Amino acid sequence: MPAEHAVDTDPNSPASLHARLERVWRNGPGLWGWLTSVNHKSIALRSIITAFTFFGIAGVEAALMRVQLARPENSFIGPDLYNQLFTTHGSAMMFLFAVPMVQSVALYFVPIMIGTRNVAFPRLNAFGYWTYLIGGVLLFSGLFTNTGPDQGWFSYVPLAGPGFSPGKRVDIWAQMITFTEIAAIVAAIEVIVTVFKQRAPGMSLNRVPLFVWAMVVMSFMVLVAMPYVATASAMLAMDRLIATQFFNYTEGGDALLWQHLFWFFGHPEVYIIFIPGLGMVSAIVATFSRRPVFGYTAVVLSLVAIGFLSFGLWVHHMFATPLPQTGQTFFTAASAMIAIPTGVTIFCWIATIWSGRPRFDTPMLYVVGFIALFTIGGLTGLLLASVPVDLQITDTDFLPGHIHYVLLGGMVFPLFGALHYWFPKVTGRMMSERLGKVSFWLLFIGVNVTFFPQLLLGIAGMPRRVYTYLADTGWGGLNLTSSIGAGLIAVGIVVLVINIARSLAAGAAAGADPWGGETLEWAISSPAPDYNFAYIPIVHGRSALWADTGDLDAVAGLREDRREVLQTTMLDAVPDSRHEHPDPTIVPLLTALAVGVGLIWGILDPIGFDVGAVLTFIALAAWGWPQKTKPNTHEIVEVPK
Amino acid sequence: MSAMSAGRYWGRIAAVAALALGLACKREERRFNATYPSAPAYASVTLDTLQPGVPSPELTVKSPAEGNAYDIAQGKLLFAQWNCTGCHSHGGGGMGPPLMDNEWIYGSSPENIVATIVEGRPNGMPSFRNRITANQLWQLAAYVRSMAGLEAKGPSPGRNDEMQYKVDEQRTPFRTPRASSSKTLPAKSQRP
Amino acid sequence: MTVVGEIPAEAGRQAERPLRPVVNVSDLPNVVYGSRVVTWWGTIGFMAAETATLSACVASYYYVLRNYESFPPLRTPLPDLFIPTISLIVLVLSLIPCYLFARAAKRLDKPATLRWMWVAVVVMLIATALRVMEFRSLNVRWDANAYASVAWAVVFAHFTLLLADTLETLLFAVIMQTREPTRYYPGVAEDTFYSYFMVAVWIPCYVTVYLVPRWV
Amino acid sequence: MTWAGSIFDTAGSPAERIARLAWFLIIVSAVTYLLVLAATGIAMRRARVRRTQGELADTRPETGKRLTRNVAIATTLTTLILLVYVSATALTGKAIAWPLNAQQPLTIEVTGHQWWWQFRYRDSLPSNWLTTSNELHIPVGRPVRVILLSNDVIHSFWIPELHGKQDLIPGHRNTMWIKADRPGVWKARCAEFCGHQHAKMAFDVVAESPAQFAQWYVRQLASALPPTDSSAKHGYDVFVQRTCIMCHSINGTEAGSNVGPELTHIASRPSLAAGSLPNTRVNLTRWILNPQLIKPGVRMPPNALSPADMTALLDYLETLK
Repeated sequence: MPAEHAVDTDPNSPASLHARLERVWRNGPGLWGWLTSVNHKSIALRSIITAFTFFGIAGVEAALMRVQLARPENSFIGPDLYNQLFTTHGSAMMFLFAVPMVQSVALYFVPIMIGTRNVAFPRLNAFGYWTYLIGGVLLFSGLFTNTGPDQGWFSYVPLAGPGFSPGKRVDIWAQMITFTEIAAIVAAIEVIVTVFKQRAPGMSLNRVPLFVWAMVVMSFMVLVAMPYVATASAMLAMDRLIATQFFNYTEGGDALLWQHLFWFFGHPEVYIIFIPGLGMVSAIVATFSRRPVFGYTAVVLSLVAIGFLSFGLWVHHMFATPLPQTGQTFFTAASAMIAIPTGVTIFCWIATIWSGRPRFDTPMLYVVGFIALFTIGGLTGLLLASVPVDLQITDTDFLPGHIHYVLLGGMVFPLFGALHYWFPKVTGRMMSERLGKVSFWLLFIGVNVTFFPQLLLGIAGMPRRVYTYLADTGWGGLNLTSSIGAGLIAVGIVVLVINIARSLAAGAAAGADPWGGETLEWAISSPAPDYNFAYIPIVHGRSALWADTGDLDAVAGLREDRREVLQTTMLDAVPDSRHEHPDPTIVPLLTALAVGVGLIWGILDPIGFDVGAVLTFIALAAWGWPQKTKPNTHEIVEVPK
Repeated sequence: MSAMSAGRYWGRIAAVAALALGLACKREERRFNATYPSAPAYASVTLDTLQPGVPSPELTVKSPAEGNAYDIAQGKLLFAQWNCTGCHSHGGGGMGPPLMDNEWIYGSSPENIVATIVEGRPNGMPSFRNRITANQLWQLAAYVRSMAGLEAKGPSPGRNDEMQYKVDEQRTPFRTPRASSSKTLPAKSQRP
Repeated sequence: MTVVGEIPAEAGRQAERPLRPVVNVSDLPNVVYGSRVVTWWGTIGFMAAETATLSACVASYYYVLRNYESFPPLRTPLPDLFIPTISLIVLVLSLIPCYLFARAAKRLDKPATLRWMWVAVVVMLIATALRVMEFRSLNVRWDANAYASVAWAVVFAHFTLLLADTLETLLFAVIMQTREPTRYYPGVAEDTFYSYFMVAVWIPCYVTVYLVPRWV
Repeated sequence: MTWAGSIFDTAGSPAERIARLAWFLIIVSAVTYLLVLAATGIAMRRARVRRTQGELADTRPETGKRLTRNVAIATTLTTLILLVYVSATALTGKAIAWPLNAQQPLTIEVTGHQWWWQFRYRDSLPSNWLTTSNELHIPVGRPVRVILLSNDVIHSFWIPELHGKQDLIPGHRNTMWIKADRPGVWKARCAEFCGHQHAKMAFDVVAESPAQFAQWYVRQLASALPPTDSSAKHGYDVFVQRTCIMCHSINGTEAGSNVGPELTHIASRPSLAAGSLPNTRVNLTRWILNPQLIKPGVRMPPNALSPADMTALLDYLETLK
């Protein structure tokens, strides 16, 4: 934080302007300030730390499972705890780490990349984080009190239904889904509306950075896909608690109804996790190749194409069910088609590197790691999409191999690259290159040593989700290799955490723009002040900071005694109106707690759901109630013609 | 920056939540290899509070299946698979007496129900001595009590995947057995 | 093509880029209507999410319909038509006061806006009460069979939308009554925009739950 | 490359066609992967030259045109590969479909229970229907139509050597077909997570010549012979008077409950406990005394039997050839 200068007299000197804006935009002091914060960077950073914590816990679960599978007939963990571990590992990684993490990175960087001071709905952003936090704490409280879900992260129905899952384990899973879906939909609306209405003047749609495009496409997919799983998990919870008959085949329901509803969300979900990875790679490749990404329009159209196509291929998760054969071949073709736009994006990045001047620091290493790992994931995906081959290798260990190649390669590697790339902007300190390269190679080798044997195990016929296997099956050797690989990954993560801790304490000062990036976030100091931009910049080209190296044109006139944000038209970002943002308030936390009471008490007794609903409506009334009117507010009204 | 202090507050919230849910441990435990108490000897289980002179001491056996969701669900499965529904028809009664009501001819506490299953009763209840292992007996007794609403609602099972015949145990209204119809001494029978 | 000047070969500059204000926007309006205001876009977002939720319920309804030979299943009576139709009519009628107070809001005419808002609140409360009675006219408990469950799911899903819209209109009415309303006129106009959506999306649900069992 | 037990160690025509398609797709994928890696490698090495000579990024329009051409070629190549891939899939899909001209196929009805398998051989003559559990015999060379039902949760019937897997979904009647082209004994397994003991829910598949199959079938149809020597008689009494009768059935005796697997010819089966224990006397003792030690969570309870009763019961069970 730039030191507080003595208040100098000159009103429009940068230091006094900074002091005035800081007084208006900063969070309140102490715990109350922390609970009532509506600043997008505080909430996003908090959400990133929470998501990394859940990533760590789920990672420990994965390590425990690998130890249990290292030897045949191992008695390290019994079947009941093992089922809880693999279910919470899958659910936590998908719902509590992947989606919230990419959305938090979006909520941190999209506003400063498009040149605005805060997200469109600050209080809604805070509410989203608190709901996500309650959902995560609920799932892991369940696990630590032996009430963790044990039916698999996609919880197929008769097993997850009231008949075959006694107790409250699956209910905790279903309510966790409802919490995380609310948080995801809220964050998606935030990103879409912020990008549509609050871009810097001059940043028309064809000058929006590729990272922001990826986040907008992902948000639209979230808006359409997440309600399906929220409805499906609500139906499952109602089946278990108030005996509705959605999935009871003797009363007209159908087990396949759950599979359709879940996988209609399930497949877009993995693309929701993977498309932000493409966005992060685009940002890193451009900066480290010292040129804008080749084929901007091609990449944007590919992102949109992936977004649409991902909704048309969910049945490839259900090839082994009694669905008609011709329908299944249609989904093979759809699954193959989605490889074309993905291919286009990868070819464009290779072309960028080809004609650029690449410097292979750690972020760029993670991009190359992404290309290497994700392509294996994509191609094994093609194997799974072909119906006959899928009948042999689905539900075997081949599938965890494919999932981890795609998700670790497609999302976690770009995320770690983005961590090294944007860490200076968040904390003002550089991460060490040496430790970065060590952790990269540990992770890269670890991922291959862990998950390639799982692909081979799948072909060898080992089913997935087995807590042990017989000695005479011959799978012991490959499983041991995989467990050793898991150890390597763990060491890699530890080195990464050491790198983060060391850089926080004693990293080299980063300054505003350590990498010479092209987007607006490198124009402001790091860590960025609470108000982001003293004056909203004007953008003249697609590479905002590479257009010229002199001073940036900017827009003055926003009030300095109020939290005011400039809104621009959607297509060409022409300044259109000013909008005052709410002050820090506790109401989002209270609303999240009301929703929490409703959903958690609803598990124990259905009356709890009604009480929660009433509390939530009361909290929403308090949310809508106008804050106290400040002195000398003068409104300029423009009535539609 | 407040991120580190935030971590501490957030950690405290997680700790409180974990403690609050600690009590769910017992209810959700899957005891696969536990040794359940064997069925009480015939003479030791008193069937009614009405006794001449000084009432003999009360035998209380703590049934491990009480309030355990897994055991009650296993009891429900066995109740259907061993054709108890043939006479008791899911608790509504038929040839055998109804089990959902509050009439307990031979007592409603777990050891009484286990004694009824092991000894058999006149008018048709067969004796299952040596036929059913100890833990299955206590699981069956726990399920029979949940049908009558004597078990806590949390661990009681929901509906099952069959044609619907009655309100599932989880939503059966909670009640305590009527003192007159069974030997339940007020002290013991109050606790669910 | 993008104008890419001489890209600095080496990375790194410590100081932040100075910002030179060249345009002044202090005269821009801060109370604007329709798609120029941010909350309008937020409502569109929630409409998309709610449409997806309702489409999931309606899709499940037709999926379950396919499982039965005779629909509605044997011994399950058809839902009544009387109360649901009245509820639908009242719901559509509630759009009239909504339209009127939106027009008044656009003209910054406080008394007219307030008058029509309270009329809209009353009509919507009647519509909510009728909807609660509508659950009984489904003639089947939610846990009877899969048909009953999905019928209840569709009606309940839309009921949450109706309740949310009613309470929002009530809240705006109270705010307009007690506060200096200039900055809330756009919000009031946009509330009507949400009411149009809420009523429009009920029509297919009404057809699905009450008319489809008669036609199939 | 017949890697024992893998999907490439095929013994039936469907599995063989799938293995061939799998090999074809793996090779195509490997080639594509190497091309992509090569392109990345070349891009990295060539571009590094610019750094050493201090040049700047090359954003000249003619480079842009050349790169657009390269990306277009790569995308077309990808589309072509995918076309080849989808057509190969469709062809194989047609090849492994149900052979319409199959002459009087053997029909077997498979019912999945929580953690064991029940097979019902539906002979043309209903009186010859045979119900066994955890062991599947099929005649070599004759197509077998498999009807898949489930009694509780979703399981998945999968014999890697013969065909892909199909799910057993309660409320659905799924069908598939298998055909063994050579005799062999394989271990098949459940492939859809179905609860605590999904890991040890396997069954043995024995493909034998039609003559041997007919012999086996007749032997299995015969009900159990009453025990002759005294120890087996005492074993029979233990079976009928203790906890076994509540769940297991033996044709030809009073034991008729279908809760658990049927044990009429238990001694003739290669393995116990749904394919997870070799069928030896020691394993049978360990299994009966406390199954929870071997398969924790399984529905069979621990049975407290005195050593005398135990040996008698074992003698009796070994007479059930």
